[in-house]
Amino acid sequence: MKAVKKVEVVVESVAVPQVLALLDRHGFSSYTMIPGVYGKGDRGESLGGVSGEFNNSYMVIVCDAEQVSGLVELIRPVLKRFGGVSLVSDALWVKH
Amino acid sequence: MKAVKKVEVVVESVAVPQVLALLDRHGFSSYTMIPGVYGKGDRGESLGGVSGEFNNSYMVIVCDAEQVSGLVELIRPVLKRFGGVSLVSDALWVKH
Amino acid sequence: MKAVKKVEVVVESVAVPQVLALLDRHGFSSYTMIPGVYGKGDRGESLGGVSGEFNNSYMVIVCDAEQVSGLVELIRPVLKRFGGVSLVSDALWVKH
Amino acid sequence: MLDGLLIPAVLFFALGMLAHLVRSDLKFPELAKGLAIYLLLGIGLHGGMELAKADLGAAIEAVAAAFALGILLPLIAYVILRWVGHMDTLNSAAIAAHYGSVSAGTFLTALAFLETKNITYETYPVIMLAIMESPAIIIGLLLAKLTRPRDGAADANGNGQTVAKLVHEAFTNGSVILLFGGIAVGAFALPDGLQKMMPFYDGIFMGVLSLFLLEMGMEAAKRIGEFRRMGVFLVGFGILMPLIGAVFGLVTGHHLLGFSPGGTMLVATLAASASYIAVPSAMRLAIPEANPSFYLTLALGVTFPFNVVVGIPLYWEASLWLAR
Amino acid sequence: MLDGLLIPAVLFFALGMLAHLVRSDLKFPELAKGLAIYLLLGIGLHGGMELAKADLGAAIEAVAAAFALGILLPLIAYVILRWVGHMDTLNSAAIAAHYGSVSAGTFLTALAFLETKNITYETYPVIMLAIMESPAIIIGLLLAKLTRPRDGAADANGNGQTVAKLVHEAFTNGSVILLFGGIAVGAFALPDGLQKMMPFYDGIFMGVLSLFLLEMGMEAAKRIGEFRRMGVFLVGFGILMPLIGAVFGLVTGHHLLGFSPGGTMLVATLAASASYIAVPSAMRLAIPEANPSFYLTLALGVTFPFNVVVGIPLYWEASLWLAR
Amino acid sequence: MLDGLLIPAVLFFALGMLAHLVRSDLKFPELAKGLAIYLLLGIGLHGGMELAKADLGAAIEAVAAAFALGILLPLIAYVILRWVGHMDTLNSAAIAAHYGSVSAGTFLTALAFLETKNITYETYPVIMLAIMESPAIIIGLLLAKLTRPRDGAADANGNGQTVAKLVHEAFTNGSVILLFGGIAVGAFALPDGLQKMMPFYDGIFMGVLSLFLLEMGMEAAKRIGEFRRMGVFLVGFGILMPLIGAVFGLVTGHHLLGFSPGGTMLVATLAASASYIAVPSAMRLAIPEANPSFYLTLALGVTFPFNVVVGIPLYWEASLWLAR
Ligand SMILES: Nc1ncnc2c1ncn2[C@@H]1O[C@H](COP(=O)(O)O)[C@@H](O)[C@H]1O
Ligand SMILES: Nc1ncnc2c1ncn2[C@@H]1O[C@H](COP(=O)(O)O)[C@@H](O)[C@H]1O
Ligand SMILES: Nc1ncnc2c1ncn2[C@@H]1O[C@H](COP(=O)(O)O)[C@@H](O)[C@H]1O
Ligand code: NA
Ligand code: NA
Ligand code: NA
Repeated sequence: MKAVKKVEVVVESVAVPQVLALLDRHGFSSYTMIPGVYGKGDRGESLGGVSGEFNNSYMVIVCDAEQVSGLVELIRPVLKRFGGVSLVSDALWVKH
Repeated sequence: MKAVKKVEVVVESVAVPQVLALLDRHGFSSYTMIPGVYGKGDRGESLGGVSGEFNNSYMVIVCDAEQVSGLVELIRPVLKRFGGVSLVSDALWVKH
Repeated sequence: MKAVKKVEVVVESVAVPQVLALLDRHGFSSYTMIPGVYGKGDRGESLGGVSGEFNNSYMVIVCDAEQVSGLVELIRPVLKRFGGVSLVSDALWVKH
Repeated sequence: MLDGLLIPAVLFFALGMLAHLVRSDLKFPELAKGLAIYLLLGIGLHGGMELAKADLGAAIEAVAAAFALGILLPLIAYVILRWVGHMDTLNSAAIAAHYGSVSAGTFLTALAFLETKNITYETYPVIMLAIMESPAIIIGLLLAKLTRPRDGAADANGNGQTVAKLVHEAFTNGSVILLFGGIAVGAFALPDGLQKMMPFYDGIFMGVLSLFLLEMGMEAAKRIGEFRRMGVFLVGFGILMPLIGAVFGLVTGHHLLGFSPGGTMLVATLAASASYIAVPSAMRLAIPEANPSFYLTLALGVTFPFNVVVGIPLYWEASLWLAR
Repeated sequence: MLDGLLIPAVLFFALGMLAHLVRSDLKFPELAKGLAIYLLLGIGLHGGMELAKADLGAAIEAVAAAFALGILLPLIAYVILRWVGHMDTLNSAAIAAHYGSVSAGTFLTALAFLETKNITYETYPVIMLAIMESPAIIIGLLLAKLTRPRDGAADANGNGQTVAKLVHEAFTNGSVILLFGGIAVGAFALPDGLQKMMPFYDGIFMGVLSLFLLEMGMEAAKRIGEFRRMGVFLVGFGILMPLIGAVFGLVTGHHLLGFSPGGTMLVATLAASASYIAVPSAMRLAIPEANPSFYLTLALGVTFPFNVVVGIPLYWEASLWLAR
Repeated sequence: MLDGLLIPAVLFFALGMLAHLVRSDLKFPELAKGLAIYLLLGIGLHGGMELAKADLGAAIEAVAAAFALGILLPLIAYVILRWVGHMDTLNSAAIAAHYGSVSAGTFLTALAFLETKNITYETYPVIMLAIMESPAIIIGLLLAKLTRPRDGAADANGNGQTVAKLVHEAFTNGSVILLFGGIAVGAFALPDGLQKMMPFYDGIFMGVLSLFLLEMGMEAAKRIGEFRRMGVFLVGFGILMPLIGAVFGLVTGHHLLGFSPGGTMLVATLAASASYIAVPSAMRLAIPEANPSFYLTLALGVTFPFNVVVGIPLYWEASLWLAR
């Protein structure tokens, strides 16, 4: 098992394509994404909306320790624009 | 980045409004919630039910280290009543 | 609160019944599972498929520190066959 | 009698059970939720349109009868569970609530039975269906309240549900809103507008029901594995209790309300059926100590299939016999 | 006038609001998405089939009028928000875009109104509906672009949406594709094939609409709690702006396009309605600084219910009055 | 010939492809699942009702022919992939299984083609559709089993799927259950009950199909980006293999089964089509080493659009030519 960083991002679903394109451009092409997530934060509750456009998505990106600060700098302006939350934590990657 | 605590709670969806109201009353008004989660634990498997009422939800609440014990004390009786799981772990919060 | 290990597994949904059966046979009968998860990794993007068969599921298994290596050895061959990601991290379990 | 099994609705239910029993990967829970919403609205609308033409006095009688059944049946169920089955008070209360309430799926299967055989029926049972969703929840709640050891911790933490909250929920759960809402729209909306909507709510109704019953068959079969854990008494209760309910329903329909055999059979089916949508959620919140696999397995795995396959044709024969 | 409230479509909307207000657990967002797709395609198809028989010159006039309304109305809304309400530029631009665009749900409710009363209408408004989805998005975007302080950070990081991207999105969002796609298929497909599909897209249309409006009622009611935070000016704007739009629509429909009262009322409804599906997503991406609870609450919580309950019957009376 | 493109079903498919190609945000996977379930049941029911009136001998012949095609076609596909394309054994086996099985969506498009042109056809192809879902899965599995290097690790860990398990799955996957279930209900249920359900399963069938094909168009277009990675041989295979299948189907339908041109064209379509629902999941589990983007892209991105747009009208012309 290898030490890695797990970066979690909760952001509005409407911004996800933009975030993914941004990550991809900077070499972070692997991710996991849970759609249809609800939440409440500084800017109020995600109400869902008639066609679900105002809910959140929960993204997980696993990367090496040295990549994490670059990744965080990519995500920060997105959070500034759209709100949301991002966490960084430690984990061990099961090699296969 | 700021050190925070991440509290995860898996609980039956039927109990979620109650949990959210409880948290809100005690000043924890931010959360993220993933609905439609399945699972198995001491009290058997979540079967879904005809109108999905017997599935679980996965809640994440990020808070400061000093708030965590208060939060845990709120959640404990809910887990006692309805079953479920709660985990506390460390993370870094990406400021924006 | 008790120190535990949190094992996260992202794997194709089509393989989930097999993984659950495998875990169950080896005494890991508790789990939480989030269906309908999307992602991208070494083997490309999960496209969903007409009847959703090619999406991923996100599994979380909480266990004791001494169980974790056994669990990881069970999961490793599944990841080898189907691809996917597995992480191990530390957490505190809220007793109830 | 075997004829009753060749009703398409029943065959779809059987197909669903089969699909689960051969461990097919077939499943469509999301779709089933949508179908249930449609069916409840449709039955309400249909009932409301008929009621607009109906007799107020007779309607009030039906409402009163529904209330009486909704209060009486859970009490009977509770007595049987406690004193015959020696079950603990909280599980008894939770299960009893299910049997006092009703199952729209069972009611609709009975309707499909009558439609297939071109038998006429009164429309008052639709209001009774709407009425009977709620009272049993409150009875179950009161039974639990009265017998539960004072739970200091829960109250202190504010986790305890107040009675007011649960009474509120009993009358505002989705099924009740859809049924009463449908009845109100059907009764008050402009007839020309309703006519334009009827190809949706009427024309394709029986077909949508068949798809819903397919899913119900799968859900019912899922619970069969739990039978062993429940024991003989509980499984027996799941078959006996609908028969007891049916007797009360037959008497109510035929003697008290003076319905035709079709209408009488519908009342018997209401009384015999057990809720598996609204009541389980309510009981899970109100009586979390009770074991949900008991009441879900009973309502969905025992009583629902029993009513669909054996009960409905039986209640029909009994209604005919009464009418002779 | 009260008659207008007894349209089943309106009653279903009211039922949805009620369900939310009594805090029922009823909800079906997934289903509602499917219903919206069906409705947009169905209205498009229906329009396309009629257009195949229609007059090209008249169609082109309608298209031009739709473009003009789609450009003019958001400008008027912007001026009111900025100079009467003293709202900041970005929120003004975002809200204005919603009022220049249209709401298919409102349009369909107007259609249900006409159908219930057996009133005939022109089919050109269906094309206008499809056309008017897009221009206001672009106007809103330009207003924001022109007034926004240069945002260096966003541009540097490549997060800023380019105008080209948003224009593209304005013309390829789901509603536009479904409406224009439906129109094209309806206009060009072999009539025999279309006929085979019509029991689905025509027969059950009004019924499906009723179910959609039930959900819309719940969504609208969800936003009522936000009224306090929005203040009197904005809530007033949500009622005044549709009235202004309706006046422009009435003039366009009656005087410029020479429509019958039915068609005129449909144009008025288009002009009076505010988008709550396509435009909110587009504005959230293009103007993230604007507060979504403002525009969602206005479009969904104020203007939509106002149009459904008060506006449509009013626009109908006005159309009749014009035609005298 | 161009006429064949103006079938509404085909236009909806094209609209779906267009929606993806202009990168619209339109999507409705959840809805599509429900539509597929409805369509499979509906086609089964319809077939079952016709079969109840049909000739047993002819039905048995059709079943035998379906089995033969289901076994023969994947073997042919495997030979081409291995010896013409020099593809590895496991990918060859997985792809071959898809071409031996069938696509209900393609079959229904062919049905829509015949319905639009008011051409009559035999109903036996519906049973053939149900039969042909399964055998190819087993052939694919056996091909993989025979050619796979012994995988000690997998077996030791109990991860290896046993043949018995996969044969079971081949016969119990959702599509098979729905098709056979529909046929059984259609054949055995009381006609009066079936009649009440038909507005749902028959009346709105073609319309629901059009919505399903819209989604299929989007799914097909998603895969076009993969063409580059697959190479010319595989894309060519996705066009050639349906033509080979169609020849076998035409011979079977016309010469062996003596069908009318309508029925012959349906058999050709079955043989020409490739599964994209049941077989991909089965192959993913049974042959995880094979690349899913190969078989999904081929079945969904190449062969399905080819059959819908070019194949079906072509097979129809060929059937007509044979019947001269
Ligand atoms: N403290 C928190 N804990 C968990 N999730 C949060 C927290 N704060 C914000 N979120 C999530 O981030 C989303 C946007 O937050 P905000 O930008 O603060 O409105 C919310 O809808 C939540 O899903
Ligand atoms: N060890 C575990 N690991 C992951 N999830 C668990 C675990 N135990 C319980 N859960 C989750 O908590 C829910 C309720 O658990 P229980 O109260 O133990 O029946 C289950 O359905 C699971 O989703
Ligand atoms: N670095 C990563 N971070 C997050 N999720 C990942 C990562 N790599 C792979 N995944 C997930 O695992 C799935 C299968 O990965 P792979 O086997 O690498 O194609 C992907 O679809 C993702 O959901
Ligand atoms: Na009952
Ligand atoms: Na407007
Ligand atoms: Na084939």
